Amino acid sequence: MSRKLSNNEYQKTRGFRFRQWFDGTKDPYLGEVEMKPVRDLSTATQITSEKKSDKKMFLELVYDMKHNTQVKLFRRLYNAFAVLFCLLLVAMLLAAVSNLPLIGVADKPVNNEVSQRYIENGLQETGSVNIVTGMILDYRAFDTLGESHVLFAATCTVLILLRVDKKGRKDKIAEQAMNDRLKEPKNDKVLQGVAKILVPPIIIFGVYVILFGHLGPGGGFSGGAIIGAGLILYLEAFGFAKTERFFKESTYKKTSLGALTCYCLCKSYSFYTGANHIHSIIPLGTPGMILSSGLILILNICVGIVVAGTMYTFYAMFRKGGY
Amino acid sequence: MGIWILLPIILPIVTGMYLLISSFLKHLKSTESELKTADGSLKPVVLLTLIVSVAAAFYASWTGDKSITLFYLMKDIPICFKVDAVAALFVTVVSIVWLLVGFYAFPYMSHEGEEKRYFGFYLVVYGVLMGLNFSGNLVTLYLFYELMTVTSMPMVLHNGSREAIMAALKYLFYSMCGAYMALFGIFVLNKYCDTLAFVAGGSLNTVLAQGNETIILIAVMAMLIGFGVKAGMLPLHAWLPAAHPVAPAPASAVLSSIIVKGGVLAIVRVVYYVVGADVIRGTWVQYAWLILSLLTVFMGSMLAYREPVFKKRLAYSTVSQVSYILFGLAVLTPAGITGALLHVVFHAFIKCTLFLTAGIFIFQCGKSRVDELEGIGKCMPKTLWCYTFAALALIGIPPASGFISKWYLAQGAFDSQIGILGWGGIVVLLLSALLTAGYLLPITMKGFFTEKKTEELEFEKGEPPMAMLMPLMILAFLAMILGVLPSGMIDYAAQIAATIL
Amino acid sequence: MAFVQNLPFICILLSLFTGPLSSILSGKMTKKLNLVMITAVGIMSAMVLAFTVKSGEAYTYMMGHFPAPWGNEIRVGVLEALLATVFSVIMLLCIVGGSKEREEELESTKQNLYYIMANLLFCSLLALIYTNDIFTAYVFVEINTISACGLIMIRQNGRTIEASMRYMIMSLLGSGLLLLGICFLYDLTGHLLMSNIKEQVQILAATGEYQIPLLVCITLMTVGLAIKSALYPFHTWLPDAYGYSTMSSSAILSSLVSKGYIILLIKIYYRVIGIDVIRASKITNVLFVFGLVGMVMGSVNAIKENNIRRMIAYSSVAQIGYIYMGLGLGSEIGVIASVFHILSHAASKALLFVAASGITRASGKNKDFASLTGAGFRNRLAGIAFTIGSLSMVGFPTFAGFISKFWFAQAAFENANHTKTMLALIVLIISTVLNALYFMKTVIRIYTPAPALAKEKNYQNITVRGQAPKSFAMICFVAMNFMLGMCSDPIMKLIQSGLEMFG
Amino acid sequence: MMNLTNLLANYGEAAAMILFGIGFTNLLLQNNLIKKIIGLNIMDTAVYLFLALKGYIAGRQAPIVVDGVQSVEAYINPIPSGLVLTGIVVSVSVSALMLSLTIRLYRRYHTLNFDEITTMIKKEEK
Repeated sequence: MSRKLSNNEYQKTRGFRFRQWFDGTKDPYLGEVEMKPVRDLSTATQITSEKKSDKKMFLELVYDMKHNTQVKLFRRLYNAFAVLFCLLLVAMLLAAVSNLPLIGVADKPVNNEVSQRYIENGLQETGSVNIVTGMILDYRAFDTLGESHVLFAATCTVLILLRVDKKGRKDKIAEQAMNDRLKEPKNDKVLQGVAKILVPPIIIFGVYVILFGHLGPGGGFSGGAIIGAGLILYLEAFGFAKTERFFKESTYKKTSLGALTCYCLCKSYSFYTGANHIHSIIPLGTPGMILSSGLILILNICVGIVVAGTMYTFYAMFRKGGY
Repeated sequence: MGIWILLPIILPIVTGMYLLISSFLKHLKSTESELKTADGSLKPVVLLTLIVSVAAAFYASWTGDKSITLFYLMKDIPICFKVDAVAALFVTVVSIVWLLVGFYAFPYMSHEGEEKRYFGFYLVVYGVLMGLNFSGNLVTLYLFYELMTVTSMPMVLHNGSREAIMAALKYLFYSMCGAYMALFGIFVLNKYCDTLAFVAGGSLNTVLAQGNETIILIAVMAMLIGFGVKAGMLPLHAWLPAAHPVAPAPASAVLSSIIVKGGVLAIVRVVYYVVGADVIRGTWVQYAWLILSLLTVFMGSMLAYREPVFKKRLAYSTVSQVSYILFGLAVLTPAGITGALLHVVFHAFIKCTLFLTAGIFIFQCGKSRVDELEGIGKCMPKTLWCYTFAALALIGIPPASGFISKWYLAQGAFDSQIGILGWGGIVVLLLSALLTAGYLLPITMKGFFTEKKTEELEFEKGEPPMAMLMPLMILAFLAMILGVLPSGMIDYAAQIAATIL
Repeated sequence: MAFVQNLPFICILLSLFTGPLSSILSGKMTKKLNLVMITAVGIMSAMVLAFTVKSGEAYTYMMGHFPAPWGNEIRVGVLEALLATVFSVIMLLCIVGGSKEREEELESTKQNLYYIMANLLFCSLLALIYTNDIFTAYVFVEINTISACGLIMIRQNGRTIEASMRYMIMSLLGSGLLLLGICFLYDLTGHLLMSNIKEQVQILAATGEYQIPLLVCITLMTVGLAIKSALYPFHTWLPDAYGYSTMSSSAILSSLVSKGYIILLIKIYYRVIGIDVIRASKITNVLFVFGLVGMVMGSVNAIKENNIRRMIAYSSVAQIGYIYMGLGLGSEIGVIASVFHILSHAASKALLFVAASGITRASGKNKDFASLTGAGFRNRLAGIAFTIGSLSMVGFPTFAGFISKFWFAQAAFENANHTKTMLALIVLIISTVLNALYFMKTVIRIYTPAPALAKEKNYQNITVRGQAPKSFAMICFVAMNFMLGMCSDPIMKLIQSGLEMFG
Repeated sequence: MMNLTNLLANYGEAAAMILFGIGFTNLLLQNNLIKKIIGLNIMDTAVYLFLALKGYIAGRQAPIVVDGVQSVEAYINPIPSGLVLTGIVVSVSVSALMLSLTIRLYRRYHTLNFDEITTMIKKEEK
């Protein structure tokens, strides 16, 4: 060890990372460098040869059924087993279905006192005209709470996987992102024109769907999806530079945090009061008005924000690993 | 009162742990020179601990029966210790041998190095053995049995050479296999016995056992084979000849004279104190056990006869001799048990002597093969005389001690109702005695009466230091004298046999 | 209604809420937040445990203003509280123990994402333990899956991403089956709340209606959860996932996540379908057989393994086999043994993972046995901890493993069917011997002194203080193992009473 | 065992089950990751179809209260619709996760074939 630093200290430094990136060493055990490093043109030939060797290896190990008998055997067995399993499964399911209560008839176990109460007293108890909304946001709100956190968790995993950290390693995707930026905006007149016309109504429609979630078909999820679609269309037309004026990662984080927090607080209030048989002070309002049905409106808005942000985030991440 | 039992168990373990930790700390600044240097404080500490705990052990075992319960491991399964006749016998033997070998080991280990670690484990194993011998129920016994395996293993792999590690692994794996077969048996007996505590004559619940005889017999057989691993019984004996030669001589001495007896003790406890002899009398289990032990006796002697490496030869002879004991236990008659218990004592002293002699040969002139020992008697006659006495005792030539025990074994085989196996057994015993003579005496012969002139022999050193010779002489003397006036021991053993049958 | 009864719900909401909150904080802050949260949850769960033990009966807690069949509810008994307490302790220790690895292996900008995942995972575990509504259970199973996947792949290299792909595929198969089974059950009974479903199922079983669909949906749910908890033939994702993800993730996954599914399965058996119907349906025999196969094959694979982390992973395949074997015995005591084994395995396996990482750190982060030689001297505490963990795994008396083996044996005896008894005992012994083989091999290896190797590769010695968090975690885990092994009686009593009030 | 008249009456559910089988098989047998994900989505869709059919009652309205009619006879069962909503969200998140995993694997190994990826990883080991 000729250097001053000890090995561990040296491994923490930037220089070490840089060197690893530079000579493209990657060790599956340590896994410091994940992406393939950028290669300059001189190494292109070597890359192609590598590719060739890979292809050859695949030919030997994956596809060459004639010589590689054990792969063949394994594949055969696996496929046979899988097909058998699936056929068995389908047969089992069909057998089950053939003994299930019939479709469309009213008298079967599903239509019991539960749905009856939802339908008959839903309006009075939740104040929501749309019974389904009332059910998922008031009767069975715990599920929906979990559900919105499923979305959040998924977004976080996507962030983990695809987000390129500017101050972190600057490697191939970062490069791609750069090029992506240079290309934008692809001044596509038609697209931009259409977007100019369509995006505002789309977003407004989304807002409408969210706000009227408790009065008619719709609700947070659908409305949020619509708004997300609008954002994505805008992004496609005008590029990231413009979008980033009003939507960054921090925006997403703050909005979704706010929404989820609000959601959690409202729900914990109603859970707590409900469980302890304290009368909730939230007025239900007159059914049919927009400002009615207690917390449902707020919850819808929260869900809408989360979903819209999530949709846009997914797209942006897939597109170039950043906002 | 019962607190006295704990002293010989706790004290050595604590001291040993202290030694281990200190050697461990030494290892961290691991420059070879530091590792080599021995420090003076070691010897007094070890000897003091040994003497104190041996004294305590004697006191605990010879001042009446007592018992102590530490805590409850599970509902109605305590960890408890108890003193009874068998425990007292084993404790005495173990303590004597351990003390003497401890004296012997100091000069020996000084050239093996790593004394601190060795003596640390030496003390720990002593404590564990005390726990094993004093243990009051089957689970306690199992616990200390496992501990014995784990703690005695480092003595085998003392010089961390490759074959040592391999041998230690073999030892560990065999013992663990055996222990788990025994564990299976414990599970079964826990179901069908009133209690797992040791009751003379067994505590099998006849009502529960009704109709489940097969599984109980299977369990007993599993335990016999499982504990038989330590005793080197046939199917799983192979660890013995592997482990003994690689261990340093003092270690292999205690291994083959004491540790193997741990298996014997466990079998005695299971058969006579938990299940009861009558359960297996006349069943296939007894016959299988007899046949296995006889086969082991014969095969061990044969292998020893053919073995050129001295320590390995002794290891094989341990295999065969311990199976004498198992045979004596298997015939399930008072005389047989008496003989077995006597042989436990005698074999401990004798085999210890033999191994220590082998150690001296290695220590003084680095000779480990039999054919290299020609004329050794010329330069170290005292050692060879001790060896010869021990050998005669092992062969069973009157008045040496081995004769007594074998006599009782034979008598036990006579008056048991095992038909042909009894006679066959006696024949095998005699045959194996001849073989024993065949593989032990030639060393004496060649050692004393050689055609070579003294100046032709290339043995650089003469007699070993007194610290090594003294224990050797004492042990050899014990081996002889116990044969000359054995009446006290015979009565004691017969008394035990009477109580447990 | 006593205030203590609110605590489970508060635990769930707290852990759920800290997830989003962590997204805007920095890595350090999130770590602190996470630790505080888990500690708080642990304390609260302990209080709940004390309360339930005192009151001696389970209680249900309305989530909202609407009573049982209409609104959601959670149900709290002794067993739930016990599991929540133990899980939070283990989670805390795992997170503490692996902090150094995380700082090194994770990108600094993604630290806080790790804790988001951990919080959501913890929340989903709590919800799975407490919930009394089967569809809620499904939703939180999904959260559990996604966040576990996140924990696996947050350390990013080819192996982990491939492993998490496998993991996702397997667990999606599983959750698809589970969801379908839930739908069938809903169709048959018209309820989503566990207790009501049980009433309906009892009626169906009495009248003999819908037998085939009932059987099918039992099968679907069992197979689904078995797939998700890596029962033997479905374990392919496991070694890579545990072997290459960052240490604390491996520890959490192996000791908690798969257990969460098993607990859900037990819950379904006792509270949704009713154990007698399950016994009648003979599904337990299938579990029994697969459990036995897993017990043996997992150990065999572990013996063949040359990477210590993967070896431990394979051994947890074997241990999951044990648990399913206990369930498969179908007797009350078998389930008790399984639950106890869930606890003991959680303790000892997490200990093993922490200790293994300590050992590998002392060997230049190499995980192959050759370079682990003598690591026990280079990192003393880790060596001792690993030894103790192995002994506990091997079933050495006075440690947790021995007790659970003992109870498995007892359960096997309770079983009426003699072939089952013998099979269980024999396979128990065989797999124990195999365990002993590979664990003892490792222990001997790490205690074979090799100063030369250490000098040549200049491996540093690691002192106890040099790895303070890890040492703390290891000591606590050792204490836990010892406690579980020494005074198992009260815990057994708790589990027993918990199962009584579980159904 | 197999009650055919019932099966024909429940044709929708039967179709759902067959779809489920198809999706399951895809997820199990396809080597191409994208196809695996498609299989996953087919599987989920089958479950939603099944659920939706559960709620359906012939000749009734969607469960949105129109001019104050609140009798059970008027509307279909709202619960399955809610469950479907939840399920859809879950499947959206899961497929997003799977897709991003796929992207990463593709960036690293330049292939979508799972076997090839595994062999590549094996090569990296050496």
